[in-house]
Amino acid sequence: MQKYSGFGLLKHALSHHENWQRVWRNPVPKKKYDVIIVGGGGHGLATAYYLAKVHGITNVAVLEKGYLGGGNTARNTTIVRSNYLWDESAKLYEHAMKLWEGLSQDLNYNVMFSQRGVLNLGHTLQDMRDIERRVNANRLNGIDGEVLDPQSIKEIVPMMDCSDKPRYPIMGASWQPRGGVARHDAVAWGYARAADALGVDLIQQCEVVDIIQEDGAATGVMTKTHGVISANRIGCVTAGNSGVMAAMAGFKLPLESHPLQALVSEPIKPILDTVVMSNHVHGYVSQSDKGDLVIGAGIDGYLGYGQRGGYHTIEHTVQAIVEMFPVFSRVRMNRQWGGIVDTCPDACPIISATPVENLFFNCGWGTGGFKATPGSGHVFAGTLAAGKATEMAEPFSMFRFHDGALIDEHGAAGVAH
Amino acid sequence: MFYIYCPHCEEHREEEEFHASGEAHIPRPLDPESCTDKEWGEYMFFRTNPRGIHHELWVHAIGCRKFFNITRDTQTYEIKEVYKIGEKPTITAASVTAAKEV
Amino acid sequence: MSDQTNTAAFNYAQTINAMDQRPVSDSGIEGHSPLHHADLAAMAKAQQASTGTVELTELKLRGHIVLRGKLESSAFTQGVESVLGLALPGTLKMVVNGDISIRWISPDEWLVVVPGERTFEIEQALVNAMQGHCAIVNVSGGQTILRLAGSDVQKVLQKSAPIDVHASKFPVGKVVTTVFAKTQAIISRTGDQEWELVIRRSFSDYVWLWLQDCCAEFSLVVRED
Amino acid sequence: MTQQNRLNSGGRITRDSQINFSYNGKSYPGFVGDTLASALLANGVDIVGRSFKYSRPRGIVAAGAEEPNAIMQLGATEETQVPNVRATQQELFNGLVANSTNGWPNVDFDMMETFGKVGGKMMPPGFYYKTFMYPQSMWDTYEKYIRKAAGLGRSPLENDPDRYDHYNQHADIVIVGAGPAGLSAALVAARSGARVIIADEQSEFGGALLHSTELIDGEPADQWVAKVVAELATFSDVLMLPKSTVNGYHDHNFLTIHERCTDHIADRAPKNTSRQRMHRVRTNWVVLATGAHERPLVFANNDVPGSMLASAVSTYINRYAVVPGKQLVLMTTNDNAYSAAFDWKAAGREVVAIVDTRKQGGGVAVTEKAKSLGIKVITGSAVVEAQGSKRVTGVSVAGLNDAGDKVIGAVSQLSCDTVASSGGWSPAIHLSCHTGSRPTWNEDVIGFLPGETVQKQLTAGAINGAFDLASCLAQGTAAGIDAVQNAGLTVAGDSAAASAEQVDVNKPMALFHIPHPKSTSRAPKQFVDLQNDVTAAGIELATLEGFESIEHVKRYTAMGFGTDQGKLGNINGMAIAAKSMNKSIPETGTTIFRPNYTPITFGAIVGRNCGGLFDPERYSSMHQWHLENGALFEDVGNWKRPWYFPQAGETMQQSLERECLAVRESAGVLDASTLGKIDIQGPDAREFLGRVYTNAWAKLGIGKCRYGLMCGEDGMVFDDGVTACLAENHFVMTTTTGGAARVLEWLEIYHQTEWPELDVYFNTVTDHWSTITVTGPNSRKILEQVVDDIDISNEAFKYMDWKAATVQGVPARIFRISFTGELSFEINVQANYGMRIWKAVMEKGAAFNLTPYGTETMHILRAEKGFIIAGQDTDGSVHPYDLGMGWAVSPKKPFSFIGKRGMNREDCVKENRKQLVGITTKDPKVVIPEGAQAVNDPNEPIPMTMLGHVTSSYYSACLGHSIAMAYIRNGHNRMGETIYYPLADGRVVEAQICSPIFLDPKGERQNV
Repeated sequence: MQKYSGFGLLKHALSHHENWQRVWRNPVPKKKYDVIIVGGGGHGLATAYYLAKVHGITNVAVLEKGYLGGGNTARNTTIVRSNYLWDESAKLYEHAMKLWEGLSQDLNYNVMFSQRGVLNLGHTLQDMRDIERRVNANRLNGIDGEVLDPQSIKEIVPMMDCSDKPRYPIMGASWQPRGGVARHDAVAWGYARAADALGVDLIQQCEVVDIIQEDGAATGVMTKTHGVISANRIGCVTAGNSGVMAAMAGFKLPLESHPLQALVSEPIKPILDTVVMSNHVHGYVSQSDKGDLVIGAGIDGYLGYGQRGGYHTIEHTVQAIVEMFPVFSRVRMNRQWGGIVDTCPDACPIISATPVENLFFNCGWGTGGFKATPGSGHVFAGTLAAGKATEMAEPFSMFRFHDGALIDEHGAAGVAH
Repeated sequence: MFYIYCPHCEEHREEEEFHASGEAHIPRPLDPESCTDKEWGEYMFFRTNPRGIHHELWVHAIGCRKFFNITRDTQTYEIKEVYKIGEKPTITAASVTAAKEV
Repeated sequence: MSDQTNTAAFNYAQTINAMDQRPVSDSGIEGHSPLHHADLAAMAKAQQASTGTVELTELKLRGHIVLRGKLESSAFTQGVESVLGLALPGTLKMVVNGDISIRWISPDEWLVVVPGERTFEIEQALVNAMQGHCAIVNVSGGQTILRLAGSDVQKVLQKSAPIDVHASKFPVGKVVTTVFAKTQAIISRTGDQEWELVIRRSFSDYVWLWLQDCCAEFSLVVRED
Repeated sequence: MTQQNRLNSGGRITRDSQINFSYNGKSYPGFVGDTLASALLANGVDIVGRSFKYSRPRGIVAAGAEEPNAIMQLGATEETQVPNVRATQQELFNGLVANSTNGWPNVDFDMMETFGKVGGKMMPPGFYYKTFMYPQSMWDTYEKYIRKAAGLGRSPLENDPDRYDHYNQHADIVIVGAGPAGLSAALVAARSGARVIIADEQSEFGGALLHSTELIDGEPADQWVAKVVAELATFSDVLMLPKSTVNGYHDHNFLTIHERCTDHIADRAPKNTSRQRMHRVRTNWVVLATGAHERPLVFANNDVPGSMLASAVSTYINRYAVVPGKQLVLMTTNDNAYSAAFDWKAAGREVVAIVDTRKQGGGVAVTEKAKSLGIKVITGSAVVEAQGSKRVTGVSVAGLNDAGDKVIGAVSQLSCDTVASSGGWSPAIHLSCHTGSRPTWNEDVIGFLPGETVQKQLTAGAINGAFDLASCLAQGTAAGIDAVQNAGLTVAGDSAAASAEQVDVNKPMALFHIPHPKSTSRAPKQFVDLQNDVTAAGIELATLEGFESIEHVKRYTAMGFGTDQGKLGNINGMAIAAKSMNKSIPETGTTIFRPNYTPITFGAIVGRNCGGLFDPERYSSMHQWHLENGALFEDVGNWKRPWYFPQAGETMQQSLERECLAVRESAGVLDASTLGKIDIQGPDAREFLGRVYTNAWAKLGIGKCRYGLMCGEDGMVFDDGVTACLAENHFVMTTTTGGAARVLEWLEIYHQTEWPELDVYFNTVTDHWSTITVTGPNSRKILEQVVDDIDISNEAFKYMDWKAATVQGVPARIFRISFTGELSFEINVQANYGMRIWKAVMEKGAAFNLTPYGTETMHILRAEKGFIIAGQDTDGSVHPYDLGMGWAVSPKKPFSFIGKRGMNREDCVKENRKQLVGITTKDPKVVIPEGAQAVNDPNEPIPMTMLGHVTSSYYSACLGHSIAMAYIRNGHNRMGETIYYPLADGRVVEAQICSPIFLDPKGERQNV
């Protein structure tokens, strides 16, 4: 792998940038792999990378029906934080956070992980109780966090209306300084490039249309473009299509796929230095390095694979943003888009074995998948390598929806369902 | 934003008047006590979640407060059919596939 | 438990508790309508000489009675008709007879509005006229009616509700329950330029604020009931 | 100051009203009818901005929504600042203040340009992914500078003084675009009696006809427009919306139209008017007549000011009477663009040459005309490079090979100050993409056309690739007829299309990227996306590095991500990417547009739903009294509930202690009107209650009340409340304040979908009743003063009974239920009388120190009794047994009630669940913060093993010590044990597990 650095950039500048290497190969798929990962989004690519790097399993293919990182990876609002309530999820997301913290260097690709802090606002007494509960749990789990009063919030976000004038005045917030944002495309590309360098085959435009099974065990996949590709183990990491993949394998999942929308303003000069989230008035916002205000909307209530949702959802979100930041009223919204989020009833993911042997699923991240990318990949790689859930993955079995051991993270998930 | 025909009000209304209530035709088991944990879990949580034709339950929440069923394409968002509780859909994934093959 | 096919006939009045909820008529006790605090009467007095393109009247302290029953039950439909002198209106229809009106709400629900002082008399007559399963509920305290009249009312409604209010789609005599700003209203058209909104008590202050704001570009005049 | 580029006649400006505006602090004249862009050009302003990455000077390129460079900061005052206004779309008004957004110290002399020149080489696409990584700790610093350089305009720092509003609209037919096609369609639809909305983003209707020199029905195009507009105005069901952009096309034919009502008058809207308005439109049919955008050609230094679109040149000359230069070189791939040169010539300025990339040149008509005007036409050639830095000074022209991808022959120089280019037209298909339809490439059109759609949508004119006037008129009329018929109406009136001259043209050439004698990587920069400084070399580099999907290319280079959303550059960029991978354009991918078509103000999306109208405030009928008596309020759902009633000089804690002690020692009064109340009637009402509550209802007698827990199918508690039996088939249920709507919908869904055979009706009566809770040892004495007619002694009126009574002349239902553990009466009167009775109770209660209290005191009082609050002491993960409320579950009921099966799942019956208990602190004064987490061993290293959290915690003035309710793992079996709460501030609170019933465990006080 050609190493990236400022010096390298200078060298290439002198040769008019004519000699850059490809970021990844365009290989012809083999007939058989040790592991096939279906889905070339951030989570799938991270899984492939850690399989190769941590577990030395390099005979791996990532099959992507479109282009790498083109699903929810390309459509989210890039927020990273780990301040989850329950031990199981806090552990998982904090695991991801620690990986984020050295990811650019690990991948030799600047994923622009920017720890500008995340504020979760409280507007009611119950919000504040929930915030206290979560922050206390975070601290005892070793996750940074504090509860801030409106004055301290105002110091961090001077342009926000922290007075008692709004319909739902801000009563306080949780603050995770280590939280922040990262550049979503770079995460997918960085993992892809690093995985490719370790020998992983990245196959784009290769749609899986069936899971091939023998005696209740998966043995490979049927693809639209390359026929049958066999594997010892198969991991499905197909956010937005998990239900469709499960149907191919012959079972149902405890999740539904909903539209989740986001929008950006036109680029403006820096005015918001941190990530602000409000569950109650329902909107969240940060400002990208390009100057756009990146705004996340609520989830639409119906099933939807169309990558678009209702306009009234956008209206509610923009109302919330202007309620928090009345000065943004004259700023303009540039574009909106939608992703498909696979939501579990308890707002926690599934990293799990399935009723089909050798077939594993990593799905159900709902609105919170991006922040978990490194952790999700790391844990799922461990699961695929071992052929059974690792300790960290164990609580996230799909079978918790049978025995009732749910991990209810609606409060911390950030987007009301 | 959908424009939904309410079979009780007998006209189209804006989506803002309605709530989606998930997949339709998932009856509560008649004898819950005889269900295993697995069966009960599947009743509560496991869904077909199709890309394509989906039968779903909606309520005209700000309107006549009646629940009813919609058959909708989850990819194009077209509403194929609206029918009352207790009625059966005439358009299904199977019927659409069959029609395409003809 | 009964089943669908067998709605047993029974004396409805004996199975429910209806009570006169108003003070006796000579008590001198006056109720407060939901917009009492806004003192619309004083505004009306001050604006007596003005004309507006939106004229608002709170039709206050009326008797509001919810009827629930099945159209298939003739005991129910005939009972209502015998008491009110009005047949139950069909889908999205409102009927009026003097100071009594019936609004269709849903296939098994209607709202009857009567003069406030006759509320219990009519409620009781309805209760007594019923046989079998139905429900008659006095909700007079929970809602009020705003009458909006004038050339700009249709625009006010367009600013507030997503329903089509064009005369071709919303003729006189139609009634809908729909979104109104961020609350809901039962909206009926009672004349070419006259509409009535039935709104919930706890949201009435919000609706009042909303209407005033909506009318900033028009001329809003308050009229006495 | 003279307007040096203004023609003496012509244009659609009002010459007798000169107005003044300021740009970068300098005052300029202009006319009503100008855009900011046309006025700047009239005044000879060349540089309107600096490019984002390289800080190169940039000038006005276009005349409409596709303009990438002239992005201004507008506003005379801080509160009226508007960032990123496109000068080509901003109508000029007197006193307009505009500033360019980039450039330091100013756009004409920019220090950053030097850096751009030197550092530019170091900034290929994605350079930031490849550097700024080492050392790790420096990223924050690097990023600070990256952020500083980004952004265009700035947000205002003061609140917007203007109002915005919404109009809900319904139509048979919405027509988007009021050019020849749109107007033709509208005419047919209007004459047929359809309800029509026609919207256009420009200041007036006419589209391209506003600057056209063509004839329609034998008369000048603008006269035809005026006639059509006048006729449309006569139809009451036709809504004409100029200055209105259809910015979003959503499912089921829902469109949003953004109308700029006063932006052309001033930067602040006149009083009581809305600055902007969003029309939320539902329509049966849509006709898209959105036209097309001209593509510039990509050549070296094509960004130097003076480089423009050919059609923009015509627009400025014909519509605004502005010639944006002196000597023009026009480069074109098609006949259409020749008119720019003709217009230039007609304006009396010099046309240096028309450079036609086609070997055969233009058709007979344009060739003859050029000849007659004495304009030199150079065929089979291209402008391969422009010279100049702050303004074009000349161009290099060279011959092209047949494919148009190589320079052949010698390079010659032409002197000029303006170079216009046209690479053909891209249909404006944006709206058709919004609903998920994928556009399709058409070789003849050399552009994408709207793809298949499930919307009821028709298209007409240039959006279909019909670039000549006659076809636009014909297609518009045809679409109008189709739309009328599709909408179920009958075509009426004259429905013949207007006519225009058909001109034979030579086939345009599919050319996007003009080759240079040097390779793309070594040639001067050839810009594809001007706003984001994306070059042809950058795109080639992206593909070289393996970014092969067009989405990858766009994301890697940032092409199309600017505020113009790639209206000018995307197709060129796709073509360059395709070519460098030896693929066709359709193989490379399509480009999918999302809303908005052009950016829209957040305020307009918000409308009136801001400030006090952001969300309704719900009030009880006693709200005015609470206000007058100094209550502070708590938001519970939409309700404003009194939180507590502070008296002068009190701290919150002092108020609470006063309120609590008053209740325990004498009497308090609470406004409980906000609790949800549902009237339930029917022969199966009782059965239904038994199915939705966890306990038994079969035997509840008339006149009795009972408390119930409601669970989901998972067995987890989600609401609770008291239900009273009013008569054999008649009950009234109470719910939590926040849960009322949810519970009603819950009852309905089970009734309507699962158990329709049960005869029962549910009606909300929450707003109908006012509920006044009088509680405390003296409450009976107060009730005796206000109850007119019944015996309320303990013998006659028992705990958990209700009775009808007359209170101060008003009929009431009184419930003897208690949430404080004290003797309590809840008086329910029709809400019209709530205030009256509340005041009467207050008056009669004065002798007993009757004290109004709010939700906070209510919470303390109930916690002293260990009563839960659903939503505070439950979180969706606890079942009744976890709460220690197994007494409220009747597992033996014949029907398997909702929640029964769920609470018996494996995980729900296991040992060691978290259970709700009481907590007392070792130091009685210390109140554990709510949300604190318990541990067994305060010295355990992090991560610590948490036992559960505190849900409710107060100082109990009555008990003289703090109390708390909390979850503790296996807590029911750990009574008396010590646990610890390590707090965020470093304190560790030692505490003991106990029963949550702190006061009067036998419940004697409520039974007196």
